[in-house]
Amino acid sequence: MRYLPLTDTDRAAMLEKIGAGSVDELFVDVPEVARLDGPIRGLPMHASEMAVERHMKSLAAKNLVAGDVPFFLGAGAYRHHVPASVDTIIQRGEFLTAYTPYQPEIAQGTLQMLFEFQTQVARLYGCAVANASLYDGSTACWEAVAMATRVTRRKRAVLSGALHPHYAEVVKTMAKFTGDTIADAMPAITPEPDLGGLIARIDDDTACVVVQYPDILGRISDLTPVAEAAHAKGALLVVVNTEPVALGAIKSPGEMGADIVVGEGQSLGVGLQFGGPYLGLFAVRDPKHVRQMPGRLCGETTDAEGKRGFVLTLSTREQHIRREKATSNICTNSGLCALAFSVHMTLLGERGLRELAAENHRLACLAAERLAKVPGVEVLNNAFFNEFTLMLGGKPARAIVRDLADRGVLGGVSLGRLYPGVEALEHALLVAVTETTTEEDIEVLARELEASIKESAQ
Amino acid sequence: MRYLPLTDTDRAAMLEKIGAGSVDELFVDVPEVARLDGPIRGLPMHASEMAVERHMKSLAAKNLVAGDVPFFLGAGAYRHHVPASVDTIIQRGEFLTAYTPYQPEIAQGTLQMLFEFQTQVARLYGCAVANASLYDGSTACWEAVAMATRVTRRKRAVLSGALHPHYAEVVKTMAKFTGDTIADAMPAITPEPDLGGLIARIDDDTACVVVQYPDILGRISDLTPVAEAAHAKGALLVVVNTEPVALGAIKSPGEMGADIVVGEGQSLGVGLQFGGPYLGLFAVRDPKHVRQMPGRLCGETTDAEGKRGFVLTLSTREQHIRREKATSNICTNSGLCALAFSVHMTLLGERGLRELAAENHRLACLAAERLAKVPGVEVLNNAFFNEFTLMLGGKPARAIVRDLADRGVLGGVSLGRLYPGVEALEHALLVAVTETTTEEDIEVLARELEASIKESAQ
Amino acid sequence: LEEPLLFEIGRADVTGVDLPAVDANAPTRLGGLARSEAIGLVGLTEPETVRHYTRLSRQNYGIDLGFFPLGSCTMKHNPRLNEKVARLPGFADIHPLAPQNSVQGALEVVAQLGEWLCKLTGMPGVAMSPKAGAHGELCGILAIRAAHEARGDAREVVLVPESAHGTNPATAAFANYRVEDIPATPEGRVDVAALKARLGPDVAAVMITNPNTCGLFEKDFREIADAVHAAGGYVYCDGANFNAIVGKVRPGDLGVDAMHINLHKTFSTPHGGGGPGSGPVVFSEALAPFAPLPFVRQDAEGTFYLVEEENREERGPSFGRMTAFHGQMGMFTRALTYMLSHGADGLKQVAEDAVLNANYILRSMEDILHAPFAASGPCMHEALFGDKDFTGGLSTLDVAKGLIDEGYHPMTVYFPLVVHGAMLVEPTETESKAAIDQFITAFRAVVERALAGDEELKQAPYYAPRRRLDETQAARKPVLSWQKPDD
Amino acid sequence: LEEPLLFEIGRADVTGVDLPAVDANAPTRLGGLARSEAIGLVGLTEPETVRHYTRLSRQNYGIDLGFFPLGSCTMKHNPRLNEKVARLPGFADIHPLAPQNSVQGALEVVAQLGEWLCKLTGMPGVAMSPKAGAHGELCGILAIRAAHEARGDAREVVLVPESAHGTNPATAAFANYRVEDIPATPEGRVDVAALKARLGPDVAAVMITNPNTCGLFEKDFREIADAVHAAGGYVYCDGANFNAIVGKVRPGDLGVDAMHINLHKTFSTPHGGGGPGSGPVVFSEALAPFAPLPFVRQDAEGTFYLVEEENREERGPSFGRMTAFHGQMGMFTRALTYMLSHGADGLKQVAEDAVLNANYILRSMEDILHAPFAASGPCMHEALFGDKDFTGGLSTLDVAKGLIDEGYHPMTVYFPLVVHGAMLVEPTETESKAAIDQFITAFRAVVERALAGDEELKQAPYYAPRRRLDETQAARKPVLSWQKPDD
Repeated sequence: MRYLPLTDTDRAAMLEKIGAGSVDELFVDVPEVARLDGPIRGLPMHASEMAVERHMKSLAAKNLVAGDVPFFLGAGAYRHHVPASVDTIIQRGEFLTAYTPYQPEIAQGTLQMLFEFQTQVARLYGCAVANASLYDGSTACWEAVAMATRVTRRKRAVLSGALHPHYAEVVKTMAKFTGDTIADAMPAITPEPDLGGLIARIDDDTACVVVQYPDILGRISDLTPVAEAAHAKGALLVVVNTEPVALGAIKSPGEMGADIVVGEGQSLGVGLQFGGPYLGLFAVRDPKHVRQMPGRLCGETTDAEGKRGFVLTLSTREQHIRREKATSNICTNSGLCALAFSVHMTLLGERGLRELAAENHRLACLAAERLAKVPGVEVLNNAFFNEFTLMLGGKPARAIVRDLADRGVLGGVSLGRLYPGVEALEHALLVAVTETTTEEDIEVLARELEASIKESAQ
Repeated sequence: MRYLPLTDTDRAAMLEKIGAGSVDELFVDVPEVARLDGPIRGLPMHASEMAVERHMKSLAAKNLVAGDVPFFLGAGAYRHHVPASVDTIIQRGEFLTAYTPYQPEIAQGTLQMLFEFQTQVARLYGCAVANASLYDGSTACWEAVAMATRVTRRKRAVLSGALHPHYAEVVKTMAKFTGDTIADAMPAITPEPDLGGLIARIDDDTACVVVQYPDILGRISDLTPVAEAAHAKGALLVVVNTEPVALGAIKSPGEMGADIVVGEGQSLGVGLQFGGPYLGLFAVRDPKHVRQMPGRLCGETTDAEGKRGFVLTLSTREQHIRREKATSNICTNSGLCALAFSVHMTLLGERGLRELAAENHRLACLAAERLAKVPGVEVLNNAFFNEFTLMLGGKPARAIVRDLADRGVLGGVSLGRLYPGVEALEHALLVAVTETTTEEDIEVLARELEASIKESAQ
Repeated sequence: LEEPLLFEIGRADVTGVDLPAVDANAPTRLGGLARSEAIGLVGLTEPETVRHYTRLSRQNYGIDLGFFPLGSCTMKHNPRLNEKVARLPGFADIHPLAPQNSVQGALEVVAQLGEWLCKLTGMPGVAMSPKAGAHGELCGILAIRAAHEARGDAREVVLVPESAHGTNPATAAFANYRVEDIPATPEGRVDVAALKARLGPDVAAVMITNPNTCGLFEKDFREIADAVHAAGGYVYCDGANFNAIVGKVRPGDLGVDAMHINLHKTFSTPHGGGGPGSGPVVFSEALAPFAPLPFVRQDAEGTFYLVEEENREERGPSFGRMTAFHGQMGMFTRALTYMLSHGADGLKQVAEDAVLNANYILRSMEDILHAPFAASGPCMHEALFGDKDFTGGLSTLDVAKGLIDEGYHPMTVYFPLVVHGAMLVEPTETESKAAIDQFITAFRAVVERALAGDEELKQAPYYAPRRRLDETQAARKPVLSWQKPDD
Repeated sequence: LEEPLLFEIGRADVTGVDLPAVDANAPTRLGGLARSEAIGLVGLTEPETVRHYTRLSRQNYGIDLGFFPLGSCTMKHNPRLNEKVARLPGFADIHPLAPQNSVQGALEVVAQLGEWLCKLTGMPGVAMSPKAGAHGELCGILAIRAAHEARGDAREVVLVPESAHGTNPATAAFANYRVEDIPATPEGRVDVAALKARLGPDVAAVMITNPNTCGLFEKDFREIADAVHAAGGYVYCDGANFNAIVGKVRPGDLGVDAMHINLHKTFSTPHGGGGPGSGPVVFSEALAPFAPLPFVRQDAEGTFYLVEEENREERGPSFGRMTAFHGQMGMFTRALTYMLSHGADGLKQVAEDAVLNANYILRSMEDILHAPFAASGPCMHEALFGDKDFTGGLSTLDVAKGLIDEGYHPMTVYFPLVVHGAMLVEPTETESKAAIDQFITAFRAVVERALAGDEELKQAPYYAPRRRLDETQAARKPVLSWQKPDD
């Protein structure tokens, strides 16, 4: 067995040292009723690398690879080009096979990287401090709500209707157990988000308002009025971003007054991966909130010789010290994904991120223009970054998406899939465009969408 | 430009330090007639990683990948399963981006690896000393002939007819310029190699006899009589091996009296790669011949504190010291391929190599048995390791191979391709089988071969 | 050479990607929100980037470099085939919301892995979406609360042993349970009598780690489970140490109702400097219906489909959604690859070798190092020691730092809390006898120094990239992001 | 921790692959040649293998770790896209003798790369199969001999400058030419008058490196070429330094007849600790017909095909085959990827930045370090220094080893031979100004010590994995493979 270095000779010598007659004697504490008499039945025996690779390749071959077809899916997970050097770096054994940096003297690589990552995220979000990452955007969103309840000592969160439905669902699931109150809503299919309606829902018991930017329909609008309204009521503004590339083109949430900014970092460095592992980003605008933050924080300090170094810090917030009084039960971040994000962000830099954002937006504008010409199709959004909503003139988007897949086009995410059973939303299609989209891809989508709509009419 | 760190500000500052007004002033020594007025015409401008990757992928997609179809090609390049960890290791920047270890204090990684590699190759070949690799098997074969002429001070080499025709061609090309005499021959299509005929060609002027083992038709036979005959005439026996895996199952050339053993190491760790880079292996049985060896040698020594260390040694044989008196003009080995070979060999070990060889042979026997049942097809060989010759009953093998490719089977190498225009050889097909061949692959080949032969008759 | 911070070497106008320059006059549809301020990021070209991170990496220690006996964290070898498989475009480049007919292979991976987990644990249900071990714990506890509430039996208390991971009480508290400690016996196991005495109609669940964090198998687990069930409670098993018994013992046979499985510990997905993890949860019949959305099912024709309909009434008693999308696919492919590589026989060998190695270390050290539970019999996959015989004011921390100078990553220290100056050593099954012997020699040398009160040990490490770091300073005035010196 | 040798930790019965055990009774067709003796190999499991080589790697220095100013060797950044592309199954997993209709993309790569090389050099012909630079030199010289012989004009002499790489005379000698040196001028260039004087009917060719190994452009190259051609000879240009002029100057415009191109130097395929290389050769009209087999052609329908028929009469005047198969495909894909990434504009910038960086170093050092040709004007891509001002018996070697302690790989030393204690510094274009400034600071510090006769420098390096190694001992009693201590 290729991963097990002990030989039978070794085992015999070790058992002798231990004073046991057999390995099974070491399992003497297992109750007899639970002792198995051999390998677990119903599972195959060990297999060669070649055989396993063949099996896994056959499973992989059953999936339609995004890069092999015109591809327009988004809704919280975006396909961007990841430079080859990102993967080279994260495969360095010293990064890949390191543990959480509890021994900082021999973990400065991970720690310095996290410190740089925190700085990158904080700046991207227009915030003072970011943490060392959480699981993903949706759990980060819940952590933001939970933090807001700690900070304000209130128990009610108001969710924008245009928050990603998975995120809203996670918040509602968690709140059910913590006893918090969640005021949510369905998205209104309008060219502009209904911020007035959202503001009207803020009351004196509100811990926070949660707004997505760009929102689930791809719309963007100035959130400053929401921030002001929230602050006026003593509530915090939580802004959720699922597409960090957008912030290379549009104002940061921090600039607009957000108190907590959270998001999904998958767009940079991480890839689609069928939904995970992804990367939860979490930042606060006001440094005074730092001690209420969830997750790991890396801080600067000095060593015994006065050299600069980094450590995990403020761990008195965390479960391994505070146990049931911790700010969250989290003890894993998304370290390797944070590294991938940080390397990609380093390669981009200020200039590259702005250029990347501009290119995404340019192609999205082209796509919106072209798709609006498809008979029966309208673009809902007034403004957008790289994703917008198409109204399909009464056709069910979910069926159209399946039909497009059969035509070899991954055409977008139907709101029907995201909000099953909600009739008002079933004719809308979310279309995301990135720098990986070609003008030819757009043309193919327009053509096939037109054909699909026509045929579905028959 | 993503690989060029200088900014225009940097460039201006540096020009100022240099005292030049422009970069073009630094090219003042270029004659005016040769100065270009801009980028070279007819070539594209720089492109993004994404665009370049797309272009190269589109080229790659035009090739039929060996792993995607039943595959039976050999003739000097074999498809084996390479463990994933091999590639991980050779991609370590410290190995990948290191130079030839001229500064041994900071190159012990490469040097120790080469010392281990030399030991592995020497043992595999049954020899005393191996070098740190050459370009590939064919050039190693020539270097062996050249070394034999240096050792014996004779100028005639006798090549077995069953030596890989590319290897024979390389030797003849080189000899044309050095003034050596090469006695070559065509392979005789017989179940056993004609060693008697070969022995008869050895005379008192012969520097060496060159025999391939297993030979180009996949045949194996005891070379001891050839060694004895050569030694009796004062000549050296050079044995060429193009499939190192074979030596896990059959006697080593050193055991049979070979003086110089050379070969292609591609089978282990390196992969097919359309023919290169590959890995030339070179070893001598008698340590007294070491100073006549070509290429790099890594040797053990100690450092100023008495610690064991390794250095390139005996470099007085080499071109950078000896210039026109060097044993060869080589100054590059195939270092990274040697690393891949050595890692793969380390993963195999004695036990794994023997098991791998046994599995290759088992499947090859199965294939020979099955293919012999195809009407009109005969297996030529009495003995073989993992490659054998099929006689196609008068059908042209080259056309059959092309036809099989159209049927989605890469069915073997035709002798017609290797010996174009030689009618006596055009009906023979070389079939190689490795551990990557499945029984189903064999069945598909048998079926399609039968169909192809039938149709070619019509 | 010290490696500067990215922000000290990067420049705002430098980039390591080639993209078209921004056309300031291009039409936009940004609704007046175009960014005007600088973001404050800096870039490096590719050569600088590769070098920056390569140099940083060399200040890290990883399993690839040497023995990493971090107890309870299970630092075992990460097979490279797993990395290769996870990167196949058919797994890495597919969207979580792609039409299900286009991702049948991905759904099959989720289903196959779930089936392996169920068979290995002898449990009928599984939830695949939890993002990490602690997230899995939460999943288990939420299912327990949902099950109680479904039968109108809200309970208030969760019992947790003193030796538990901090995540256990944190998780129970999150789900609005009051946490009560269960004491340990002097042998390092749960005090069964005390636990039984505490059971009653207010106890929703007990959370027990088995093998426990003292490295011992809870031999009375079945008895405890029966008592809990009799009292109407559920048994949560922390599966952090499942690697010690995988293939040897099925938790389902011990009466477990829910258990999370850290794929990175038992099935060797890489730790990556702290994550990502993945924490699927297996459930008993009683809890399986409450598993979170989404989950994969197979229809009569063999087509896989996702049940993910959060907004429908027919979703059943599922307690809801814990995360966007379906879980840690990239970890699933690695874990399944690992399982297929080992097979049922190999996984059994994994547990046996892990336990053998730990006992070997225990018996090779107990003559000089306090081993509080050595007399309790064999340990499981980790050996626990304490610092009570050290002199000269030396402590466990000094031994840990001393091991760094010997070229090793230290063991887990000061956990579990039930042993003074705990040192928890977990060798895992992927170390050779030679590597373990070498470690024992070094460990003994450092322990001898601690027993002798060697003052120099207080300043260790001497030969690491950094000497001891001032954690108090870091926490007192936190510096959590880079600022220009003159900012 | 010191890393033991593989043979000290491996075991004959341990393997890191899983294969069926050998069935001693299985039928074989080995003709009685089954191996009976042990081979003498040892194996490691995968965890041990990864660790062994990871640890070994950390005793190496590479460009990824830092500045690597090895003159003439051109250690520039290796883009990772190139590595990724070379591993695409469509390139990595195809057989060299696969039917040509199944490998059209591979043949197109060879053709496209050849076209780039021809356009960049302004030469009409190209041979793609040479395996490395020296192999390319051989290819060029063999074509020259073949061309002379084809017109019945066997010549005997090849002229080579004193400053040439050792491969030049070795290659010419191999092809049975008598090698004669051409002297250099005090300015570090070929002595044109001496060369012209030596030309005559016995001179087959001159081999000139341009830019030359003193880092200078041979400004009279065109004049030399015309004179050689007038005397019936050919001009071989050693292309080792083509990276200094790529995109700026086309050798074809200077009268070159043959030039090899080290893909690893100019087009950044990785050095890999000494290889593999790749050395395509471009040819003038006069030599192109003699190019070796095989080569790629395209037919009227756009189908690519190989001319590889060694055994046919119609192969034309080709001098024959230099290697099995078609050359270094794995390097071709990397080099073509590099070229497409840079484009014509980027390659020009490559040359400009490489030359700018070298001149910056020259002018930053010449005040304290002897720079023999600094007065000759600008250097090209490398700056050459000599040791004549060092005191206390210190030499170039000591400076080199001193730089190791500063964290750098040393420059090339004692080459070219025309300068005493030569130090040849080549920064390449992939270093930032900050990296170069940092190097200059360190270099100046070490040089100051050498000028001051600092005795301690004689023992450097102090901080490397090894102190100075005894090369004499290694050569006197060579130990070239591991033997059991008691063997």
